[in-house]
Amino acid sequence: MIDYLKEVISGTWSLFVGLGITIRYFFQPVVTVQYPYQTLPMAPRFRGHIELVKDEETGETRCIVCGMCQKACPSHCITVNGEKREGVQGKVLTEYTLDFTRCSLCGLCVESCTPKAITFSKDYNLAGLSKEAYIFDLKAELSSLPAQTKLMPFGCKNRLEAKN
Amino acid sequence: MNCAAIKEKLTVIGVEMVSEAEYARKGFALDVQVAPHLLVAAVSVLDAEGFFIEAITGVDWLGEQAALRKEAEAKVAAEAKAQPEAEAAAGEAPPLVSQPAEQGEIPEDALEVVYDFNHYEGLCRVTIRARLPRSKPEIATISSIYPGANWHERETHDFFGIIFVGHPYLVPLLLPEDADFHPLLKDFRS
Amino acid sequence: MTLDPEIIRLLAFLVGVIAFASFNAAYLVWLERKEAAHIQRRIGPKEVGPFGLLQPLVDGIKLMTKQLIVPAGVDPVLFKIAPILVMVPAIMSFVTIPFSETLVARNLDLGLLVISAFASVNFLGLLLGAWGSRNKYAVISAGRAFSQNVAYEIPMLVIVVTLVMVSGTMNLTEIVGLQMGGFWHWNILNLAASPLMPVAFLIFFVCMLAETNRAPFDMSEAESELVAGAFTEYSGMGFGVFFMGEYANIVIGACVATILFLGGWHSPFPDTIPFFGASSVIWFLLKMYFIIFTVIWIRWTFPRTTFYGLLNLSWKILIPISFVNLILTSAMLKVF
Amino acid sequence: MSTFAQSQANETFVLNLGPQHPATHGVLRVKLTMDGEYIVEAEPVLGYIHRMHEKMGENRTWAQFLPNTGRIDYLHALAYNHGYVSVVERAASIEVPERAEYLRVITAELNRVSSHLLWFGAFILDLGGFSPLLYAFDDREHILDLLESVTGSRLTYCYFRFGGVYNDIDDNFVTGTRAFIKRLRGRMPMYHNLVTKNIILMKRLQEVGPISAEMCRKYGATGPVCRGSGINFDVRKHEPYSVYPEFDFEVPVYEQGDSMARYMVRMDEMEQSLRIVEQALDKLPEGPVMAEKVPKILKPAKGDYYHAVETARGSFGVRVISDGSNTPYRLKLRSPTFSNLSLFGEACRGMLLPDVLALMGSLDLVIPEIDR
Repeated sequence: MIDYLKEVISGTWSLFVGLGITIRYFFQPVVTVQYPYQTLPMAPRFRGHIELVKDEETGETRCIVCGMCQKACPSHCITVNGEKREGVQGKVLTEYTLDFTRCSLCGLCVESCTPKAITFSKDYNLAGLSKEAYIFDLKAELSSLPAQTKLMPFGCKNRLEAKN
Repeated sequence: MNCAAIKEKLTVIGVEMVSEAEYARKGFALDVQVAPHLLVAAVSVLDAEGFFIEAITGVDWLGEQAALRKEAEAKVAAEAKAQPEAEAAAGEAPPLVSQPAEQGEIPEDALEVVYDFNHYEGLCRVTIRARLPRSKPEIATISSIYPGANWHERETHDFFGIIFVGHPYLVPLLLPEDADFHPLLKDFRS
Repeated sequence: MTLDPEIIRLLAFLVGVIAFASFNAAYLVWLERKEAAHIQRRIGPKEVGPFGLLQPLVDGIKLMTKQLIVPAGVDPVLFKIAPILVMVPAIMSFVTIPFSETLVARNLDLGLLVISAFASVNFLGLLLGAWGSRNKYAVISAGRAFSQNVAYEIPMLVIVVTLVMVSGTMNLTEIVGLQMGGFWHWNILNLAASPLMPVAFLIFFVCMLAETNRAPFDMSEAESELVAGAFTEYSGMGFGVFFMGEYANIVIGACVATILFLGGWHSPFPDTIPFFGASSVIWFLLKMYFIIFTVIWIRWTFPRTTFYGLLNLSWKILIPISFVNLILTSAMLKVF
Repeated sequence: MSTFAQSQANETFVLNLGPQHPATHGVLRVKLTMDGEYIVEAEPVLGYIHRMHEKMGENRTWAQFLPNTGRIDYLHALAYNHGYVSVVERAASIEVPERAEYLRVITAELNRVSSHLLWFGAFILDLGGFSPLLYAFDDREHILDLLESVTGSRLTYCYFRFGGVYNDIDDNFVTGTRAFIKRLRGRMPMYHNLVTKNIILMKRLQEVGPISAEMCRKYGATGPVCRGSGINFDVRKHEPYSVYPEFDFEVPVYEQGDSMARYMVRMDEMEQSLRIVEQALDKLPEGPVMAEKVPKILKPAKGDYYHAVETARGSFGVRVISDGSNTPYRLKLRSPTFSNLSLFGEACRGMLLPDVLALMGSLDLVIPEIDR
């Protein structure tokens, strides 16, 4: 009988301890970020959808239309084609579309791009009314992009290299 | 609880081939090839030893026999070509002609069922393989010994069409109820 | 037919009571969402109006404009009566509650009996609604509500009987009158009557929680098990009335607890102190809202009890202690 | 008015728990035949989120299957990355540098803590407590930020590569992780006071959903489910892989085998994972994070390979049969929750509905991992 009473008393005591914890949190400041008014800065390595890099010297893309990213992509989201123009060494990029509805942000395309012509963008609030809104024409968006001088280091060998 | 003890117990009941796979390289300690009718005996040996069932799955070896046959013929052709010089060089060459597989019944491709067992205490993962003819893939169920195998067998039936004789409720588990296709077969065209 | 002032006063009070009940029902929702938010360290509604104060208004309009769906195969009569059966008893019991010396609709001699009678009617509405909507989840939750209500009616009434014995009357105004003076005159600290009085208040509070199906006893509308319990099939204002009924019942429970134990409209300080001592409606509302704050606070802290745990708690702990309290009080009254 | 049918001996009715139900956390449907509120028969019905990862594996190259591993069990994606990457490294016998293995262990253990925190919140939510979920998410948010700063994603990671990891960590990841470890250690007593010692929860979990050691063995249950029934089986200790042997950590094992035991196993495991991360950060060696010569088009040696890893839910094994080409011939994913759930039918016979939810929550189900 005694341990039954002890259990009842320790039980009610545990209830009051629980209440004490929640009331303490009631008076503590709020933790949440009020989204539309405040936004969180994205980490430098955040993987948004991929975008073409504007080379600071030429102001053009570095893409040599080799199609490595197209082959590496598991879900065939990237379509790249270019054309030969006389007087220009190598192919010129004419179309670079990304079907973001199927992209799984795995990074195999960025990793397989030898001239480092594509990188991850930082925007995350992508709202669209139709599926077609998610077929991005990266070549067209290239003009609006700021020239990216320092590329985000990825796949670097060790921490020292990441420093510079 | 070491693998050697298990190995004898399995060979005692006349299992076809028990090989000690090198764990670090392959990931499992014992690789047991079993004739379909001996499967239940082998599994009950493991059950007695306190093994638990990890997974049951299937492998579709379509086109394997054809590849083997082509390989055999290529080897035979290579020997026939190499034989005259060897004879000239070595004088008496051992009769190297390997008789081609007997023409009678061309061995049919196999549907292999792979059972994985592991033990809570000792580090000994046992893989039991049973090869079934593709035309009539049937094998006895072990859900009576391991109730956990019930779902694994239903899933393997879904993907490969292997019929587990004596299974209490062989209804598609992951595929829709009326699914009659088996997606993991190599000749499956969606 | 000449309208004598009594009827006008009564009509005015009825309108005031219904306004009070619906205002409370709406703004308790707001208080609950705000309090739950801050306990969980987030903001809660703040878009509509300052601090989200117009949120209940907007919710009300949303509920009213929603289509009242009466699913097929439903017993139409029961389905429509149920929400009303939950709401009306709650408002009826407001009639006898004395908010202050003069502010009472109808000062009945058996006020306490009226409230206890109506308290057991509201769960009948829940039962009819669940049975009428022919939904398996609703029927399970109705079964639970039924046995839970029976289990918690008994200790509550035993405590009420002990208090009636202590104060000798069932008229709520007189019960409060007895608790004049400072807070040591309140029944909760009235150790002369019975040393177990604070425990009696605790039991009464727990029974009030269980009566109104509030966590941790919300077995009947357990979100994670029975989806929405008795009112799964209701939409629009049907659900709205159920919701208001539940909150009105909480307010009733809080009012009765303040009247019986915390000395109604009397201030905790003796009357000698000029400003604070005067007893007025403010004190009554303060105490009531403090109890409602605690009810919400408990909901957002504890998990739900098991169903048999809930019944064991009542039959094995609450009822024995309340009987002991009853006998103790009668013995103390007899002796002193 | 039909006369009241003479009630047969067992008047049972069938109740569908799911596939769209608040307590199943995904699309699992359980067909319950109930007699009143007692369960007569419970049969989980699967396949509502079946995506056939194994067929996808057969028509993708070895590297292209990496993003799939993060989608099998999105709560502990890094362990699934680890399982797949290790089996391919074993097949192609690629040597992984020391620092890469340390990074893998650090990120996988942080991911385990975030998976346990989400399980803790969702489990108490099933039992009716609302606030602990928000507190657990508050802590979990710190881990997600840490892992986002390294891997780039927050939930479905694709961070491990054959022969190492995608990129290296920087100093504020190390300081951030140490700060997080100190913070979570400070919060654990609060969780225990608020939840574990609460009399209502104790009554809700003790002696509910007993699972015996023999039942675990017969159904092949692994992870916290079998450790809650007294079986000391943790792949990190049983089949040591990666650099786990270099850390000392205990494996919490409880004997009772009820929901409370499984709950306590996971709560103690969070503490053990923090210890591992702390030791790994102290002993983090310098050096490359990627093996030198990993062939772009990977063609592992022919044969059959298996590798098991310890995820938050149990032992996840990947069996790979390669025929020397650049796509796997057969890829079998052994998911732990598939076996843990298979004992559900037998475990919850004769129980009450709320107890069934306590049992289902204590099994820590992630439905996409069951259906694959």
